[in-house]
Amino acid sequence: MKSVLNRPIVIHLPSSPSYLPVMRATLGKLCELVGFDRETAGAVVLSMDEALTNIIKHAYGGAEDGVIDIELAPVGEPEPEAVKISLRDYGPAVDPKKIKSRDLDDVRPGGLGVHIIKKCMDTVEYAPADGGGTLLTMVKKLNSQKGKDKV
Amino acid sequence: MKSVLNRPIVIHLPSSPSYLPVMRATLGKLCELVGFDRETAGAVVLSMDEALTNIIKHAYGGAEDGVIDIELAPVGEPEPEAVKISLRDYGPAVDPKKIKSRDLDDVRPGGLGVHIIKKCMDTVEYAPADGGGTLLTMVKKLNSQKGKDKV
Amino acid sequence: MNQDSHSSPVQSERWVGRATVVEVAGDIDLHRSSQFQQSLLDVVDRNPERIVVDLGGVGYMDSSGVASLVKLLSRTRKTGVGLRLVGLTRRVQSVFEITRLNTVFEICQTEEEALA
Amino acid sequence: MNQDSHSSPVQSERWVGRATVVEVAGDIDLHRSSQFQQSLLDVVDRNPERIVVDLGGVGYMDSSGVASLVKLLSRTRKTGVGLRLVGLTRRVQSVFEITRLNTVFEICQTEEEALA
Ligand SMILES: Nc1ncnc2c1ncn2[C@@H]1O[C@H](COP(=O)(O)OP(=O)(O)O)[C@@H](O)[C@H]1O
Ligand SMILES: Nc1ncnc2c1ncn2[C@@H]1O[C@H](COP(=O)(O)OP(=O)(O)O)[C@@H](O)[C@H]1O
Repeated sequence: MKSVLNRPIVIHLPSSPSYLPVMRATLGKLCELVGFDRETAGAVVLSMDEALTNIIKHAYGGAEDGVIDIELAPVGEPEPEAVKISLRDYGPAVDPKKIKSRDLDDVRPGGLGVHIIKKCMDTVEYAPADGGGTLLTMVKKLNSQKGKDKV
Repeated sequence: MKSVLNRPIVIHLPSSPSYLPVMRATLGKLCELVGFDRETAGAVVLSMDEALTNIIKHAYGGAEDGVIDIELAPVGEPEPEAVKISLRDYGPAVDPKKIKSRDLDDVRPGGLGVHIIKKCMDTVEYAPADGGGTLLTMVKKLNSQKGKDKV
Repeated sequence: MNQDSHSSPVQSERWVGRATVVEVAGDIDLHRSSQFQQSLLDVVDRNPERIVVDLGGVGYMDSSGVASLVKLLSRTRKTGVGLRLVGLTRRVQSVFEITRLNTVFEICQTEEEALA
Repeated sequence: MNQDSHSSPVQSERWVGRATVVEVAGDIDLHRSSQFQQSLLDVVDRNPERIVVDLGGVGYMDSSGVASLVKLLSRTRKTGVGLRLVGLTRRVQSVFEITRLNTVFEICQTEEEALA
């Protein structure tokens, strides 16, 4: 059956750290199908993991009974050229400007997640979500893989 | 962070064969976390794959623009004792009695999916879904793994 | 691009005398089974005396992959060609057991045995 | 039950003279990092001269796992204990590179080198 990878998978995930390995497996396989090499797929998976971790810690304060809405979307026609990851929480509104990475030279535990996300993904955008909470949208393009020219 | 695996993951999946490897990866990892051994996890993953294949072929007639609602639920407190998989399609209503496996002795291509599902899972139930389509619910218990006593 | 999803399930075909060894790789599911079946039937058209399907590279196969092999089996029976399967991974072996097709196909442990 | 999710990230601890080699296994993420950190700090309490953390069994680590190691680093600096990391898989190595902590930690290629 000839079929294409051009529609999003939508997931409602419990805000519990227990489910992180499951989401990593899901996105890792999708990245493989989209055509990312192992290393880039790993960086995309790490970025989603960091973003989910931040939602669990900061948006839900560790409460495990929240829900995270996830959209994993291969983007491009007829063949996918990128993957777009959207994460939406229902936590207290937060000023997107407050979500930023710290100075890396100050070696201390924590404060690395946002840095990792911005370093690994091509575009990263935090915005207040309709009806409360925060919507994070991040995109990784196939042609931004190492060893290929940046567009 | 101490956390438990006792809430469902809800997924809306495009009815396209392209996404089958992604769902296998998702459920495979969840089964591992729930505590299934490799062989049993493989049988549970195969069952979901067969059921999704049937939905794509029979409920949607190969159309890839349908949606399959999937719920993957670890079941049991405080530790999961089973995994429950619910698959809901929006295809034409079908009489659950018509969904059955054929005689295996008649060797011909096809007609093996329902047999595999019933053989691998502990309970399998097809029912008309509220608002149209079919709801398939299947459960696999940890203690029905080979090498452990049946309850 | 990775072999599981994009390339043909049949990776190579190698003649050993009048037998041909067909090497299959990647997951075989609904997404790839029709291409799998077509490649297998193409092999029959090349008139080998025997076909050895090496499934060593197949980590996952569902009933649509099995159906392609059953289709090949009935074609080979019709045309008098021998058919043997070899290199079944544990997961693939178990699909054959669940569907009781392990008694219908000639399944060998090694290529030598399959070619003997 | 599998090691990735249920058992302690620290699999074993082995003394080599006055140094101790700590073997870590499984994915280290938010689910397991606090247990990971606690186990690491417990090692410091046993007063080794040097701690060698063998990450060979860690296929995946995110910033919460890295944070546990940074916490260990500041504790060992305070108490004058040596700390070396060894056996970093490619994925773990790349997390250290992205966070530039590869220049902060002493990362060795082999256990011999880490114990030298
Ligand atoms: N989803 C979120 N909701 C609210 N605040 C967030 C979110 N993600 C990140 N932040 C803020 O951005 C800061 C930096 O995040 P990060 O770099 O991951 O470090 P850490 O989580 O270790 O503090 C956090 O301390 C937090 O204040
Ligand atoms: N989701 C479904 N919706 C409608 N009919 C179905 C569904 N799943 C299975 N069936 C029916 O049950 C029959 C047996 O399915 P199966 O054993 O998987 O064999 P196959 O799909 O190869 O025919 C199918 O031929 C079909 O008529």
